[in-house]
This record gives sequence, C-alpha cells and structure tokens, in this order.
Amino acid sequence: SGNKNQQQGQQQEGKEKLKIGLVFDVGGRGDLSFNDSAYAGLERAAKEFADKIEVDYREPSAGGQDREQLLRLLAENGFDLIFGVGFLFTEHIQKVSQEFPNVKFALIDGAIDGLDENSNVACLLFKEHEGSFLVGAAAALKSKTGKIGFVGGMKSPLIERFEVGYMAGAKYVNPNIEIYSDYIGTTGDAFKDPVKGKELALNQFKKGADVVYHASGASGVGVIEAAAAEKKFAIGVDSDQSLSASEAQRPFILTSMLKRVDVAVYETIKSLVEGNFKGGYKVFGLTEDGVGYAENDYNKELIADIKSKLEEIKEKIIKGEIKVPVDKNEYNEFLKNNFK
Amino acid sequence: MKKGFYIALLRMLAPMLAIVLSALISSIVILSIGKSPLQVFYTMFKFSLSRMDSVAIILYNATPLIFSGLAVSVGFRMGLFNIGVEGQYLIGAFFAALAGFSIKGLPAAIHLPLVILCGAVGGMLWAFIPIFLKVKRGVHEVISTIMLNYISYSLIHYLIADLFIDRSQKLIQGLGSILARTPKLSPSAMMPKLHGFLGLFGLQLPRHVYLNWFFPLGILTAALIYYLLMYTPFGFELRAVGQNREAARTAGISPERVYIIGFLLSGALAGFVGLSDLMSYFGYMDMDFPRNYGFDGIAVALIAQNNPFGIIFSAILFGFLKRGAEGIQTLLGVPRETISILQAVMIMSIVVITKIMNDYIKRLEKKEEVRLC
Amino acid sequence: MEKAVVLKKITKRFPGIVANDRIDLEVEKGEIHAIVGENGAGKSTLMKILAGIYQPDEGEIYIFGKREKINSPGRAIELKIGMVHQHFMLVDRFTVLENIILGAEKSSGIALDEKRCRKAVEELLALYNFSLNLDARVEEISVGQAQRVEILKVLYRGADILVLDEPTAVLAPQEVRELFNNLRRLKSEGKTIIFISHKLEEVLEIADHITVLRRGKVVGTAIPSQVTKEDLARMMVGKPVMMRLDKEPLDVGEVLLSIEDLVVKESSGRPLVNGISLKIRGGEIYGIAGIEGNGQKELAEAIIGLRTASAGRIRVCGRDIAGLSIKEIRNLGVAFIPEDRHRQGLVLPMKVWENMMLGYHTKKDFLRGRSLNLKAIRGFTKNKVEEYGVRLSSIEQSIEGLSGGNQQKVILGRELSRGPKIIVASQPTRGLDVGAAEFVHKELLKMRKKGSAILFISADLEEVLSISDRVGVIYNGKITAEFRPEEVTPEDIGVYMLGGEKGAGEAK
Amino acid sequence: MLIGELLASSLRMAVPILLTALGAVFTERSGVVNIGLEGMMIVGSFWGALGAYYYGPYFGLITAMAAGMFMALIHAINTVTFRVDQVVSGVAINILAYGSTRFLSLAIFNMATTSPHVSGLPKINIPVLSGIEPLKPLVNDISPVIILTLLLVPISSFVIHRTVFGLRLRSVGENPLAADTLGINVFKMKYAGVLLSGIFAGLSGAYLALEHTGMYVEGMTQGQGFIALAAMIFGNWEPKGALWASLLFGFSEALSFRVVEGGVVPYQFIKMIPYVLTLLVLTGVVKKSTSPAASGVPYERGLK
Ligand SMILES: Nc1ncnc2c1ncn2[C@@H]1O[C@H](COP(=O)(O)OP(=O)(O)OP(=O)(O)O)[C@@H](O)[C@H]1O
Ligand SMILES: Nc1ncnc2c1ncn2[C@@H]1O[C@H](COP(=O)(O)OP(=O)(O)OP(=O)(O)O)[C@@H](O)[C@H]1O
Ligand SMILES: [Mg+2]
Ligand SMILES: [Mg+2]
Repeated sequence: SGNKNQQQGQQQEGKEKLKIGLVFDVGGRGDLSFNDSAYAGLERAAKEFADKIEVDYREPSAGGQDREQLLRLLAENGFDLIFGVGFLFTEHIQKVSQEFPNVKFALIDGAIDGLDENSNVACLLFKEHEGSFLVGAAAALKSKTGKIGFVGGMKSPLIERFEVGYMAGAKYVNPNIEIYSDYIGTTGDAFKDPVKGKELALNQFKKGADVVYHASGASGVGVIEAAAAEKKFAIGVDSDQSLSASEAQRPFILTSMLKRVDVAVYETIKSLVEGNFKGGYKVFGLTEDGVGYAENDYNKELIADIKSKLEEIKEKIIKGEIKVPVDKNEYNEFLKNNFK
Repeated sequence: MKKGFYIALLRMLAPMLAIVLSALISSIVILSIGKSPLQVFYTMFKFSLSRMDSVAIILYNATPLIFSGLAVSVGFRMGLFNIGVEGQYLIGAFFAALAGFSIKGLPAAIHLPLVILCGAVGGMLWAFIPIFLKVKRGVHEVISTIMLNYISYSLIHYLIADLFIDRSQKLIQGLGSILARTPKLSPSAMMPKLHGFLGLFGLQLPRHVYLNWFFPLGILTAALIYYLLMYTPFGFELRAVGQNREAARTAGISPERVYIIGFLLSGALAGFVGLSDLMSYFGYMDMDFPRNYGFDGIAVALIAQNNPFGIIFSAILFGFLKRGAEGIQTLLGVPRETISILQAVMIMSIVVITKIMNDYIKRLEKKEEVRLC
Repeated sequence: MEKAVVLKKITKRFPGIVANDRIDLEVEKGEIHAIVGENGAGKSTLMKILAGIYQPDEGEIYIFGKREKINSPGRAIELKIGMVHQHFMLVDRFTVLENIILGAEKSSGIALDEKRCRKAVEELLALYNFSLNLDARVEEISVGQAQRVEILKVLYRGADILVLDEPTAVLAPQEVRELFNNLRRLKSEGKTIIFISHKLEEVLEIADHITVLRRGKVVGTAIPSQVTKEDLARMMVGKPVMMRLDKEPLDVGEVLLSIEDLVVKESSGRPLVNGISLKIRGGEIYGIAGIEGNGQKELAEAIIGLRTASAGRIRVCGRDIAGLSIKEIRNLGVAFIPEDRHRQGLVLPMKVWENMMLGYHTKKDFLRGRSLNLKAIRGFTKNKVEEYGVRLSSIEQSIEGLSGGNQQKVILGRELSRGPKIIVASQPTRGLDVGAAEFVHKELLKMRKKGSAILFISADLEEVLSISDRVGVIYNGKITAEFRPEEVTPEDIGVYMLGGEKGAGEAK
Repeated sequence: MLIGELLASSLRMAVPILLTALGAVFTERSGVVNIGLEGMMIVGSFWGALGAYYYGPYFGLITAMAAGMFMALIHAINTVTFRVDQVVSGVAINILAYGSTRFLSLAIFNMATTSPHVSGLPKINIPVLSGIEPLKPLVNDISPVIILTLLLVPISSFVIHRTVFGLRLRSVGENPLAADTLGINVFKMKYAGVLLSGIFAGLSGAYLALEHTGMYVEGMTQGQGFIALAAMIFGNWEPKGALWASLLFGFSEALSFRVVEGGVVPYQFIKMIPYVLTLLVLTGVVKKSTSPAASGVPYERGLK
C-alpha cells in the first residue's frame, strides 16, 4: 500500500504540471547527434514552460531490450506525453499506446500505420534525404578533386536515405563527381566506433576525396578527426557538429546536415501545453525547416561562396522542381531523368 | 548430525552475506549521487516483488539466461570454454525465424516444435565449426568462437537486412523507416504465453507480460541436463573428460567424441536462448534482436558453479537485477548504471564469499570424516 | 657433537588428522639421519615444516642451537636448509640451468647474467662429478637426471642441511650407488643430511642414525649396526611383516599377449620403443626392469592403445590390435594399471564410486536401460572397498582425500575384478609402503593363478625379481637382456639398465 | 604509396590489440587468465580522456594506466588472494568497467556516452626514415604511442626471457609450488603479472581515446580486449607472436576497409574478412599450444 500511496502522491504532484518523459535510443545522451538533439528540444521546452511542465528522461539498457518496459513504466507513473527516440520504438509505442489511451506518445523517425488526428500517437518524420541532398550539393561544389565520400554507421534503410540524398545532391551539381561510400559495420556498435569511422574516412581521403559526409552517430567523431588530420572537409549530421567539435577541428567541418529533432520535440511539447496536441503524422522537411544545413560562426566563410547556390537548390526542392530520391531505385531513376 | 545442519546453514548463508556485502558497497555509489541507499533498495525489492507483472517479467528475463547458462556450463563441464554461445544463439534464432515465417498453414502442434527444432539445429551448426576445428586442427576454441561471434553478426545482418528482409513493410509518405527485419512468424509458430495456464490457478497476468512456455521448458531442460550429467554414461564421460582428460582417455573414453557431442549439445542449448524473445515477444528477427545473452550466460553458469539447478536461480537473480534497474530508474531517477555496478560487485562477492565458505565447510567435513573412520 | 637440527614437540594438524604428534628429533651436524615410516606416517610433513612450507601448530625448532621460526621457504633457504622433494619440484618447461638458478639468480642490473650463473653451476658439476646437459629442458631428461638437478638446486644455494624425501624410489642400483657416494662426500664436507626412504636396506647402509615414525609419532630410534630390516619393519608397522613373497610354481597356458618388433615413435620421429618383441602366456608374469624413460611407459601405452605403433604388431589373444580404439582393446580383456595414477588412473575430484566405474561405466551390470545403475555401482564399490580393505570414510568422498596406497587399491579393484586376460601394470607400487606394496603383489599373484598374462613394469629391481617369472631389461627402447629371476642378482641387471654390454651375465 | 597507406592503417588498427595482447602475455605467463582485459581497456579509454581533459595528454596516459591497474588489482585480489574462478572475476570486471565508466561519465561530463574533445600527444616523424617515399605514411605524423608499443614488443620479450623478474614470473605460471619452495613470492609475482596486464590494457584504451579519436566514446573498444586475448593465444604466449597475430588482424581490418563495395560480394561479407582470415590462418597453422602449465589454476601453498 505504501507503493500505492507513493504512486498516488506522485500523480497528485504531477497533476499540477504536465509530465513529459523521453526514452532515448541506444547510445543515450551524449551521442553528439540524434539523442542530443532530442534532449536539446526537451531542455528548451523545460526552460520555456518551466511553470507548466516537468520533464524526465530514461535510457534503455545497452541492448535496448527494455524499451517497452520503460515506456510502460513512464505511462503508469502519470506521464502525460512520452517520446520514443528512434524508429526502433515503432512496435513498442504501438503496443503501449493502446494500453494507455489517455497518455500521449510521440515517435521519432518511426511510422505506425493507420493513425489519425485523434490518435494518441504522433509520428515525427523527417526528410533526411532532402537535407542530405543539400549537403551533397555543398560537397560537390566545394570539392576540388571531383571526389567525395560518405561514411554510414550500420547499414539500414534509414541510413541509406542519407546516402542516397547525398549522392543525388552531389550528382545534381556535378554529374561527373565520383562518390565513395562505406559503412562501418553490421551491428548497432557501428554507431559508436569512431576508430573505424576514422580509418574509413582516412581511406577515402587518401583515395582523393576532399569532402566526407557521415551518418554514423558517435562514430562520426572519427570522421571529423580524420578530416582535421588530413586538412580536408567533413560534413556533420543531425545536430550542428561544428558546435560540439574541438577548436582544432572546426575549420574542417564544412557544414552539418541538420535534422531538427529538437524542433520536433519542442513543437510537440508546445502543442500539448497549448492544448492542441494532434495525433497522426508530422513531416519535417525543408519546407518545415525540419531539415537543412548548418551555418554558424565557424563555417560562415567556408560556405559563403556556395550559399546562394544552396539556397537556390533549396527553393527548387521546396517548390517541387527537384524530386529528391529516397532509396536506391529512385536514385537510379533520378540519374536517368537528369542526365540521359 | 548437528554439524550437517550447521554446514547446511552456512551454505544458505553464503549468498545472503554476498548480497549484503554488495549492497553495502553499492550504497557508497548511491550515496555519491546524493540518493538514499535504503530507499533505493527498498524500492528495488518492493517494485520487483510486490507486483505480479514484475515477478512475471523477472521470470521472462531469466528465460534466455537459463538456456545460455546451461549451454555455457555444458562446455565448462567438459573443460571447454564456449564463448561462442553468443553467435550460436543468433544463428539459432535466425533458423527458427526462417522456419517460422517461411512455412505457412501448418497446425501449431507441428509448426511450433519444428521451429524450436530449427533453433536448436542452427545453434548446433554454428557450434560444429569451432569444435570440428579444435578436434581436427587443434584450433583453440576460445579464439575460434570469438571470431565466429563476429562472423555471425555480419552473417545475420546479411540474412535479415538483405536476403530475407520483410519487403511487405510500408512507409508512410515514403518516410519513417522500415526495419531491417525478417517477415513476421506465422501465428502457428508463436509460443503461447503462460497466462492461460496460470489463470487456472487464479493468477491473472497483465497482457503486456510475455512470460511464456519457454520458462517451464527451461526448468525442464535444466532438470534433463542434470539427469544427463549425473545419471547417464555419457554425462559421466563428459565430466570425466572435463576433470581429467588423460585419465578418461586411458579408461577408453574418447575425449574427441565427447567434445564433439558435448559441444553440439551446448550449441543446441544455445539455439534455445533467443527463442523466447523471438517466438513470444518480437515475432520477427531484426537488427535490434537482443544481444549479449551469451556473455551473460558465462556469469550465470559460473555463479551457479555449473550446477543446472543453480543456473535457474542465478538466471532469476539476473532477471531480478534487470527489472530492479528499470524500477529505480523510473521511480527514483537513479541511473541504471548503478545496477550494473551492483551486479558486478554482487558477482564478485558471491564468488569470493562462497569460495571462503566452501573452504571452511570442506575443513569441517574433513573433521567429520575422520571421526567416522 | 653440535646439533644441526633439533625439533621439540612438533605438532602439525591437518583437518581431521594429526600428521605430526609432538615429534622430537635431533640431528647431529655432519651425519646422515634416516627417517622411516609407513605411508602417511608424517615424514614428508615433518620435513616440509623444516623447509618452511608448513607451519607447525606447536613445537620449537632449533637450527645449530638457535631457536628459529621458519615461516617461509625463503627463510629456510636463508638458514641454509635445502629440500629435495618426493615429488620433484621442477619447472618442466625450463632448462636444467634455469631450474637450478631459479630464485637465486645472478644478475647484472635487471638482466639475468646467464654467463655467471652457468659458470657457477658448471663449477658445482665439476666438484661433484655430475654430468648434466644444462640446456636440456627438464621435461626431456630422465628421472635420475632430474634428481641430480634437485640436488644441485640445493647445493647451489649453499645449503648445509639437506633433506631428501624418498630420493631412491626411482633410481637404478648403480644410480643409488652414485647418489650414496655423493651423500657420503657431502657428509665428509660437513653437511648434514636427512634422508627418507621406504627401502630399509638402503637406510641400513647409509644412515648414521634412524628415526622411525608411525601415525605421526616417533616410535623409536636406532643405530644401523644394531638392528635388522625385520626389526625396522616391525617398528614401522607395529607388527611383524612378511618380507618375502610366496609364489607358487609356474603353470603356464597359451600365449595371450604377443608383441613383434614393436616400434613407437615420438611426434618428432624419435623412436621410444625401438623393436621390442615378447610373448607372455597365461599364468605368467613378465617383468620389465629398467630406468624410467627407456620406453617402458610407451610400451605399456601402446598395448592399451594410448599410442599407435609405427611398426610391428601387438596381438591380444591372437587378435591384432592395430586400428582398435582403447575401448575396444579393453573389451578384449586388457586391464591397465597406469604408472601415474593421478594423471591417468583416477579422476581426482570425482567420488570413490565414480572412479570405481571409470572405463567400465558402460558394462551391462552398471546400466539400467540407458542410464547408470547407481545402486549397482555403489554396491559394487562397497564390496570392493571391503574386499581390498580400502581405508576411507565414505565411498561418496572424492578420491583426492585417500592416501596413495588406498587410491591404488581402488584402481586394482576396478581393473582386476572383471577377469582380465592381460594385465599391464606400470609401476604399480611406486610410493607405496611395505604393507600396501605387499598387498598389490598378492593381488597380482592371485590373477596369475587365475591365468592372466601380466606385464609388470617397475624401476624397483628387488620387486621385479621377486614377483616375475621372467625379467626383461629395457634400455633405450629395446629389451637388451632377458633372465629368469633366480639366475641373476640385482647388480647384474643394473649393468644392463644402464646400457651395459650384452653378454656379461646373459642367460638364455 | 597505397601499400604504405594500407600498412599504416594496419599498424594503427593493430596497436590497441597488440598493447593489450602484450599485457595478456604477462598475466597469462604468471598463470592468471584475464578475460577482464576488455573492461580494463574501457576504463583506460575513459580515464585517459578524463585525465587528458583536465591536465593534458601525458597525464591522461597516466590516469588510464592507473585506472587499468586498479581494475587489474581487483582481479588480482579476487583470483590470487581469494582464488576465485578467474573467468568469473574477469566477467565481473567487464561489467564493472562498463557500469562505472557510464556512471562516472554521467556524473562528470553529464553525458553517458562521450567525453568532450581531448588532444593527444604531439605527432612525430621518424627522422631518417621519413624521407623515404614508400615509407612515408608509416613514419610521418604518427602517434608516439605506436612507437612505444612497437618498442614494447622486444622489451617485453627481453623482460620475460632475459631478466630475473621474467624467469620468476614464468616459473610461477608453470609450477608455482616449485617456485614457492625456492623462496619466490608466488603471490607477488602473480600480482605483478596481472597488474602489468591492466597497465597495458589501460594504455591501449587511452590510445584509442587520445591518440586515435580525440575523445572517449562509449563502446569504442569494440571487443578488442577479446581479440587481443585471441591474438595472445594465437601468438603462443610470446610478445613476438602477439605482434604478428595483431598485425595479421590489423592488416585484415585495413584490407577490409579497402575492398570496394558494390561488387559481387555483399558488404557484410567484406566486414567478415578479419575474422574469417584469422580463422583460416589458425586452421592452416597447427601448432602445439604451449599455454603455461598452471594457467588458470589458483595457487595455495601446501596444496598438492
Ligand atoms: N596438505 C595436507 N592437507 C591435509 N592432510 C595432509 C596434508 N599433507 C599431508 N596430510 C596428511 O598427513 C598425514 C601425513 O602425511 P605425510 O605426507 O607426511 O606422510 P609420509 O610419511 O610422507 O607418507 P609417504 O610415505 O606416503 O610419503 C597423512 O595422513 C596425510 O593424509
Ligand atoms: N592438501 C591436501 N589435502 C588433503 N590431503 C592431502 C593434501 N595434500 C596431501 N594430502 C594427502 O597426503 C598424503 C601424502 O601426501 P604427500 O604429498 O606426501 O604425497 P605422497 O606421500 O607422495 O602420496 P603417495 O606417495 O601416496 O602418492 C596423500 O594421501 C594425500 O592424499
Ligand atoms: Mg611423503
Ligand atoms: Mg609417498
């Protein structure tokens, strides 16, 4: 009964403020990209709505098997909105959201079939390929050697979307560009292997590439390190990696492909606070400013000469004049259509 | 007789002492982050033991560890270190998944055993490589199984992300992400949960609990392994080879034969490890399929000193710690790493204290013996 | 006379047993002092206390008149006490030189100064007229050589008090001579020697004083000139001991074991058994005498199938065993008593009854269906334990806890109880006291009477001569001579054991 | 040119494995099996970054070695003093390393899985060799730790085979009872062997964090502690053997980075190259393994 009291106590306390919970993807806080971006959104909301909400977060075990339990425990303990960071939460949120119809859930990157506005689940989806298209264009514009590279973490349909968008963007600018592409590994560990990330990037640089884009989580640290060592360019991913890089590395980060998970998280919390949370699908593309490329104090000059071109391409994508491919098939079609 | 009672008491006491000692050490860690150790432990026990679903989840957590503990222990019993349970169970799980999703329309009574069998066969096949290399080429099983674990990771990725990926998955507006996973298992290949059975005794489990028939099967398997080891000629041979290979050989036992059969048995047990998750929880195999059961199995087996029944208990202990970690994280905001530390300290104190205790008990028993003769 | 060692009321208890019970011992400087006693009498324990390996529970130790506390082997070395252990304490994979200098290395800076070490050891070799290849690995040298290494280790450390625990158990008579000469020489240099042995003639020959232990207590002391072997044996055992075997006349049957031109090679290709032929008939004991390491072990192992013959033929009851597994050979009726019971004969951590079924665990009477019939096995074990008088507290205890003699009885019970046609007994009495050894001999003679063909391998010449119907001497993988025991003396055979000329005392 | 790059990459990949494998040689030679090396590398990578973050790379290397040694001390207390099963203790060490680094990372950096950036030691060029064109990638701009590691191979070999310490260390792993009767302090020797392995593994972790990547990332050791164990066994318990085994492994990894994707072979099979190659080489090279005779067996004076 003590337990019940405690739970009730927590619930009563919670009634005054909305309780927002977030469960990270494997890797957790400090991955310098995806999870950190989500955390930034959570923090921003916590600050802005300090008197209306209280926030909390959880990390799954290393293998991530307890995702579902963590979601459920948060739901049981009176949380009002619970985020699952990453498409691996798809099935779990689907199950748990049915058990707790009064709790709202937000799923980042994952898509659950058959939702509508009244559902208690919102899927926050990103057009990573659009952002990648832009940084691909930037890479091709900046490359002097006509060779660029891509390093992915674990191969998966999601990471392939980054790769495909990037390649398409580069080819769009320079049809003759040569693109090297490597993946680090075949397990989730590939997202935390900066050693292999660096070696793969180094190899690409040695083969002549002068810009390398990565979509490999914490392994990207190695890619950036390789660029700094070789005095070539790296392109970051998810958050603005110039900001988290070291002083010595910054001059070698051309830009980052921004995936505004922070915006998505923030906006979702905001809608709840303002009482207009809607279920269904929320898409974050270039149009919504949900993806993009980073500009900051460190790379302003680096991209000054190509910025107008990038903006031009961005407009075309938004207008639909350029159709950015999302997978290998569309990419091949894209190549056929653009350069027959 | 009195001494016998005293010894039994000491045996019981050892694990308790170990738990107390590790709790003390962990308390320092908890204090260092400004939380109250008492509250943490109270919450942990309360949360884990006072709720029906927690208890069931602990047993569910323990299920794969029972099998992997058994698999590792069979290796240890014959003097081999099977670090390869990890790879073996992944391959086993894939074989089971393959039989589960590719065959349709069979009645469950046939399909289910078939899928389980495939799991065991997959584990055996993957175990066959290192033991074959050892017996025929003298390759050290520790090296080969470590290598094969890594190879299995890539192989599995190829199988489920390229070859057998579920192409029926749909994207929403071309977005989100499909999973690199196999198609779903046919319903006839899914292991029933224990809810119905327990319901007969008036125990109602919540729907979100996945405790299933693999748990009783694990206990049954442990009993069978115990019987095999202690009451059959082959089990005797296996233990003899493990404890003195030369003497066994001299007695006409072929260590090579024992190694091959024993390792295949270990692999078959490893094949069961992933099935509880696959056939009751996921229903498919994806890149996120649980890892590390093989390594946890090493600790489970050794804490239990390779005793099959001990393995059940140490697996449940691990399941308890895992559930407890979720509880204190959610209810108290204590980082789950605290539990990892507790777990490590607990393993160490269990082995240290049982060691000291056993030495002491041995001495007591010796005294007893002399008086007898 | 100055006392080198004085022990007063030394008591050492092990769990459940008092190994040394208020032992008093005085050893004069420059004497050879023998300690005798049955297995388990506490001889080794007492000496290990002196060497700092065990701590006494009570009692005092005086070394050259000064009271000392020897709390570690290092301290014993400082006091110039050196011990040659019953089981050699050598690092098999090290060279002879490394073994000798280990722990007392000469160095330059942190590096080992091998040259200086070698020089010092070579000086010692010259001084005592030892011949040893310093660069040979210990695993490659013979037992006699290994023992020299042990003695050199002690001398190298400049020991004044030498303890030798059963040093002659594995030596040929000539080697024993050589050892004794060295001991006398050391004695003449003023060194003090404590000597443990089960071989009473030796003790009578070499010792100045004798102390007899029984069940952890000193039961008497003696001066060799005033006692006989029989007296000593009686003191040791506490009752009269029969020193001679009663052997019935030979009544042989047909040839059961026949070996033709057998060659067994090491993996490197060196022949260990190099063309041995022999035939043993039912009811006959064929003894193989020889210094360890001359191929007798490999001969035995080839018969049981542990090694494969690279040439030649072994027939068991007429059947060629080439290509048969050990199990199949055993099923033909071959029993094996291995020389190293701990390594090959027993699974030490297992229970007594488990060891009793080892190798026979698939026999019909031990099975019930496809499972073990534990009741039958335990019953069988109990019977054997009773029949052989194995001293133990329970058949459930692990066999580790039994004394060597009792362990050997378990092996005998196991191997002899199924009416084997052929028995290969390799050093079956090594390390056993007179009583236990006598028991083994009697059992083997019983089997002889029942018509088994027995191959009896031993380094103990007296023993071989007394039990065998025919004796072959093995040297360098060959049988260099064959005798009837009544035709020769141990010294004659000794010549052959050391590779002496053929023909010297050969009899057809 | 490209060959030089390939070799340089092989070397970089081999170094952490080699360092840890050298450590493994010491602990195994003293008769203690240490599967906790992975954990010791983990603490090395974290504490290396931590030390370097506050006081610079030299200090980082020292804290890493100290941290590795501390974990090794726990292992030694468990296995040498209390004589518990060496494998269990190693497993526990790995769990402890994982949990404690994550815990401390959260507490100190407020991030569970990464540290801030840290700088490594200044890179060096090898004077004479750096002029030779084909060698350039191998000798220019390389981490001093690489040089140190390569030097440690002959040094370890010398220590093990040609010093008093080495002789005693080996004797303890082969026959502790014999060593004990000669007045050698068996426990001290075993402690020394285990602690050395911790120091080596800690340094190896620090190499990953400081020299290779410039920060600590959780899981960056990627199981190399286990690979190192394999390399040590493969190298027949000898420093030189460990060198060749590590280089073989590093080489096949570097090779796998360079096999171009998109051919007939799916990329997952390219990722298998290092492991398959090792397995194949092992299968081809049969040799009698000569593990120390008393490896894995706890020692207690007066036990038979
Ligand atoms: N380390 C030990 N732990 C327990 N008991 C022991 C130990 N060492 C010896 N004993 C016991 O102490 C007694 C004396 O043993 P000890 O080795 O001194 O006999 P011994 O006279 O040397 O016999 P042997 O003639 O066989 O060499 C035996 O009963 C033995 O079982
Ligand atoms: N640590 C121990 N615990 C229990 N018993 C022991 C121990 N060490 C020795 N013993 C027992 O002490 C007896 C004598 O020990 P010792 O070391 O002298 O060997 P031993 O005399 O050569 O034995 P044997 O000659 O019979 O093979 C043996 O019976 C052995 O079982
Ligand atoms: Mg003795
Ligand atoms: Mg003896």
